[in-house]
Amino acid sequence: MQKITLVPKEQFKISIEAETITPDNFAGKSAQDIGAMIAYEGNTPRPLSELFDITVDGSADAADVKIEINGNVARVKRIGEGMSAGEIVVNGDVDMRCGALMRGGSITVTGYADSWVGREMRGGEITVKGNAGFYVGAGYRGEPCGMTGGKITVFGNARDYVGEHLCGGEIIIKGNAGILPGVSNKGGKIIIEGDTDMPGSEMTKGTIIVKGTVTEMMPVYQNEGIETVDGVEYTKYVGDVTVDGVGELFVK
Amino acid sequence: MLIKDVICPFCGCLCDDLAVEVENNKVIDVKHACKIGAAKIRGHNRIEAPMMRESKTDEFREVSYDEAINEAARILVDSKRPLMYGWASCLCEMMKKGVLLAEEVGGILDNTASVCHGPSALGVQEKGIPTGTLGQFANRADVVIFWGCNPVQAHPRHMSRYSVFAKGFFTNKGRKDRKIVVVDVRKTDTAEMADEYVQVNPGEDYKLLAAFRAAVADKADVIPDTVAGVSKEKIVELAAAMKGAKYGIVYFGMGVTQTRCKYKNIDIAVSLTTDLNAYTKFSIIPMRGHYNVTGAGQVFAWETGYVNGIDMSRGVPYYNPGETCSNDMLMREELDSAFVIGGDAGAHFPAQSIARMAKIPVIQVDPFHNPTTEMANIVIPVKVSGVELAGTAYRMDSVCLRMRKLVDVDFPSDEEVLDKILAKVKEIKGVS
Amino acid sequence: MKLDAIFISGRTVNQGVNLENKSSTAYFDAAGYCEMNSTDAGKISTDPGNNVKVTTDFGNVVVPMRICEGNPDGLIFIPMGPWANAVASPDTAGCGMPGFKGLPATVESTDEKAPTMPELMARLK
Amino acid sequence: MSELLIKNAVVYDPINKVNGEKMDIAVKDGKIVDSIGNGADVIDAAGRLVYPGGVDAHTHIAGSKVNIGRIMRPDDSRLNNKPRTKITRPYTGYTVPNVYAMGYGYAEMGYTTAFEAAIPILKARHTHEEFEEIPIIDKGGLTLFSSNWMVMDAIREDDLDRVAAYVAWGLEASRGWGVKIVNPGGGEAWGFGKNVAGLDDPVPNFEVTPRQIIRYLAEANEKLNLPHSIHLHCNNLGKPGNYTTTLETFDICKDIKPKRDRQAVHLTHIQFNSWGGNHWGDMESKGDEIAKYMNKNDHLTIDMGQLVFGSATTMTADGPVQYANAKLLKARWANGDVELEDASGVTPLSYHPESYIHGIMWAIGLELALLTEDPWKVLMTTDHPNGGPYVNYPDVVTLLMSKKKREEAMAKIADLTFERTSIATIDRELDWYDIAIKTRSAHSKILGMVEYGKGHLGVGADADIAIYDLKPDETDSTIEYEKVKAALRRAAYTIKDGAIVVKDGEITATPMGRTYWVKSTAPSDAHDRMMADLKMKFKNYYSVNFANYMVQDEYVHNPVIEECGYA
Repeated sequence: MQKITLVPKEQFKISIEAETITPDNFAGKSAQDIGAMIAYEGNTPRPLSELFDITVDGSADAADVKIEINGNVARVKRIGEGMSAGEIVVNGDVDMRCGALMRGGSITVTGYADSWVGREMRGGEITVKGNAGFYVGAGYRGEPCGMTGGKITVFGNARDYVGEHLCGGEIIIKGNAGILPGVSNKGGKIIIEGDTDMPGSEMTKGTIIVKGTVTEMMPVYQNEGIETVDGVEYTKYVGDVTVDGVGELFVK
Repeated sequence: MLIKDVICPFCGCLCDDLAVEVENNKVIDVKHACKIGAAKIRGHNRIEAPMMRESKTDEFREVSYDEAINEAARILVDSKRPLMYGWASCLCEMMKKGVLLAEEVGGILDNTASVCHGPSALGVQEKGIPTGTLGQFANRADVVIFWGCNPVQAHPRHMSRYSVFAKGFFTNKGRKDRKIVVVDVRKTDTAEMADEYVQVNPGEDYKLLAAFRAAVADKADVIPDTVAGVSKEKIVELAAAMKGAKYGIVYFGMGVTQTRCKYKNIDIAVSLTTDLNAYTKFSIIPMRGHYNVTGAGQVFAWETGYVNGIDMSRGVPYYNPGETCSNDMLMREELDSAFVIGGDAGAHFPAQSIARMAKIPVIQVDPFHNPTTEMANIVIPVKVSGVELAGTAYRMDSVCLRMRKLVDVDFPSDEEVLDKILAKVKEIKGVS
Repeated sequence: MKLDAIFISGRTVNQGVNLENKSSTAYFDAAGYCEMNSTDAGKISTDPGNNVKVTTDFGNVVVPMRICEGNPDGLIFIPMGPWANAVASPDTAGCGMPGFKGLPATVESTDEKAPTMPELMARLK
Repeated sequence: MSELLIKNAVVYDPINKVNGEKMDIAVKDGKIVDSIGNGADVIDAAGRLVYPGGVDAHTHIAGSKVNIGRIMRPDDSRLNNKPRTKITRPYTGYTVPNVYAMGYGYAEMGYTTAFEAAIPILKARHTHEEFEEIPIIDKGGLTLFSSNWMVMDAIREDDLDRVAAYVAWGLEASRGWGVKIVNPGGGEAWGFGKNVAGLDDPVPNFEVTPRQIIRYLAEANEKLNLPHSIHLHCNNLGKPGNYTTTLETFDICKDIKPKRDRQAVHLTHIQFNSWGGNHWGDMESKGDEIAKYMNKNDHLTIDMGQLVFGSATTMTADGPVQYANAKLLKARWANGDVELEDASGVTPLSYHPESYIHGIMWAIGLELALLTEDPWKVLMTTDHPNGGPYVNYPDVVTLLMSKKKREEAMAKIADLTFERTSIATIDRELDWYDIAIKTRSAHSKILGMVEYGKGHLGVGADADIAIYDLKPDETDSTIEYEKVKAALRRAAYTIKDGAIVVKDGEITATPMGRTYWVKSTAPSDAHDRMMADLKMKFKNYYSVNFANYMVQDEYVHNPVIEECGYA
């Protein structure tokens, strides 16, 4: 087991791009080694030691690394990018692209996760205890697939385009979601426990379950009547018919 | 002296048939232009000399070009997150310089598409864009749809030159050969002259476009009785008219790019257009505003791979609207300086964004006093491109033309100003 | 009496004509007004030329009212420019584009003066 | 003045019949010379492979199609990124690189010249705008005439001289080097969503046939005495069974008498036109049939259009084929109709070895190159970025040089491929001399660039030289293909006009190259007839004025102009 604690030394205003903060990178490294790694404040490279107080306890492989971030990193982007194992716990908010391209391990954010949390996620698990921004588990511009595996749970609300271009994996939004969740879903599962609008546009495959209210439905779904999922009755829709979709949309 | 075949430097139509009478190096008459183009070419009161001030509430003081340029360079070099915005009312030649400067200072390069047709680019990135040149539509289109755009007000000669009244090879009766459909949230002047006006509820274009797709695919049975305020009957009827076109064209504007669903409206409009090509020929094209905002997208794309919202801070370009466009960054108060050129952020960003601009040094390069000037610390006046300077611009359909110079003035060109700032930046950074 | 409305902004010819003439009163005349249909104007008891105050979650602005019968009930239009921006949303909705159209707004008749462009900008400093 | 001596080079210079000779090369003021003084800079090649700078006669490097590819593909632009350095601008993109990566990428592989294969005249200014920003390499472009109303109207009136007059004018208007024909007639038909089905299917509303378009343009090409032949992308590209159209097309130009020492017609990316079968299900290779024809006839040349597995961005003036692709693959689709002139389309796609269709395509390109005996007749291309990006050329070279490499590749490709192609039975392995032909010398010869000093190292040639970190004497290219590929991907030196621009695979200098174009003339009476028609078309049908149409001198940097015309 190796535990690394990062405490920001200042209140960042310009976003810090810190894709270096992953268990894979930190595994087996000393505080000094980690401190020498570079993050970018805008156009200016800065060693992590300038930005964070770093303490390291023990030494281990990535799978047994736990990174705990205490303090405000609402302006630190790309935490956990591409990580394959281990654990990151952020006690507070995080900036965009947290856990992007993640392949394994887990990230827990106790506060708000800004947009693109779990962008193009391949595996592992992300838990956001607060709200999330736009594009939870979505893709990069122009890519046919966003998230392809893993699981994201947001306990609060998420904004628009949850799981855009989802090709696999599972997203659970315990609160409300903005417009167009699961747009262009190609085979993943999204559960929204609160309200949302226009779910499942251009869905070809996959499942979307909305337990709250859908005020605006896309006018391109075939109503297949009532169906029970996990003991709860939903109206089942199949579509999107404009893309010959066989996606299943369950709305309470 | 009458200068013929002048290209109008106002909107994305780039009408190239203007005739401008110039006497003693002054424009005295502008023929064939619309009211807006004529006003632009005739000119307005302009900023006479470079100006600077410490605080934005101070009065400006006149300074030399060297002083303004040196100070601008210093601000850019000292910035960790400089925004370089505008690049639309100017020529491609200077955009190339702008890219170089943004690289050199590690800035964010954004053009006015950010608050105009940036979402159209995102839509294109989802689905592509079946389109063509304006002459193709003039020669062939018999079904013309204006969706969320109002050319009568925004592109006054568009209808006569390209889209409605223009007579073409296969449309030799002009207006009579075409069915004109306008989709908008209000009955605009363009809607007044259409054969069909479809009033869509604000923010519900996306659903209406989806319903059209279903109707075109003969899957109207799933469509509810009304969608977005439009009856199913109307949707089915218009879908049939679209499929029955010999050549259909969709012109769209900020009525779809700025409304709810934003780029997804373009995404689905492109899909509808693509679907229609299974039955006939259909194209779609954005109605671009600034005369060379299309050029900004073209130049940025070939230089960097991306159209706008390009973050150069890491030495390789990174693009992600929502993260890297002007208002994304202003909203987060992330920027530490702004360089505004060939666009007026002050007049076209939400007040809350501009309030954030008030807190950082702002450098403006522009011929005219405008709301950005009110927020600026350094103001550097330049030539009016396309009137006082020749160079390249791209029409809304990406046809590239060479703008003419009509009169000579003593102001430097924006390219010269950029060159000098670049040289000074390199000097301060100690690079050759 | 307040009117609940949807606010949009957009281009006009005169706003275009004065695009490089923004310190002028002509620009104020071209871009500093709010259009609604006469039914809506009646609801807040205002006449063309009188000032109205438009308020959204993002700010407020006072401009003269004009009638445009092409607007459906509950739709108000302010030409793109600083007056429209005063009530526009800076939220870029994840794609870079702020909110210039489709914002819920309230409109009320007012005796307050409409700000000039420099006055509007001065509010932001 | 600059002088450079490359010592101990193992030189392959097929135009001068130099085949692996160990020799020195002297360079003075950017040209190859007989000998130079003692003060010259010296590069000791130490027995390493030395080629003339690479020449690419068919690639898509600049212009509206390429740029819409960039605009619609941020997913591609984020690949192959390299930050700026003191010398280089940032690199972005794999299939649609930015202008800088485009030039650097070619130079890194020892290429010094590339020709853009499709310029619509109306959009030519854009192409030159990009040319101006592509560093290092020399450029030229081929101008589209295949669905042009001016051409078709003159053909319908059987006015060959008027066709020629328009070609001459169009080449000048676009600052182009040669005549490009893409799916003749199909672009116009596509104006209303249709296509032409074959060589004798009349173009709607114009009543001329693809066969006539090819024939008249080929004759006009020779009347004008152009350096390059017509450059033809056949009808029915990308359709199973299209090889019959291709063979028929070959015959059209059989009796055309070239005015210069070159082919009568160059048929491009023939892989995409060598398909048998009736539909996707029974698609098979007819690469062998095409090669058989090539072996019997001398009036034509082709290029491979080799497929490379992985990501590609297809882009062509063949509008209908792109729509078909996009529909089939449910992929993004950009179409670009050009008024009165042509069409175009761009669709990103991916080639997968598990797909037998892609497997067959992969095999056909290789069959064409390996079954055609004369190496001068078949150029190595990938029709960048249609078959795959040009940065994969070294990989394609190793496939041509090594059966073992092919077998390694075949192991990953769908089995059905080998029932439908002959690739598994081909033993031929090309040598360094063949590869020099296929990657530079034949390109130059086919383009008509030999007299401009391209594709060879004879005295007077441009000192465009590639030195690769590979000793031909000590390298078995049939086995050591990884080594070959690595060496070709990053030249030890690329020398452009006598200056070192690449050292150890890294860019060291970024001079701007030249742009080659042809100024040709037709008889004045034909020119007058043509101009009357042209002015009428501008007045009535073009959306730009005549005066604003032609590419101005400001857009052509370091121009080299070939002047030619009716004899």
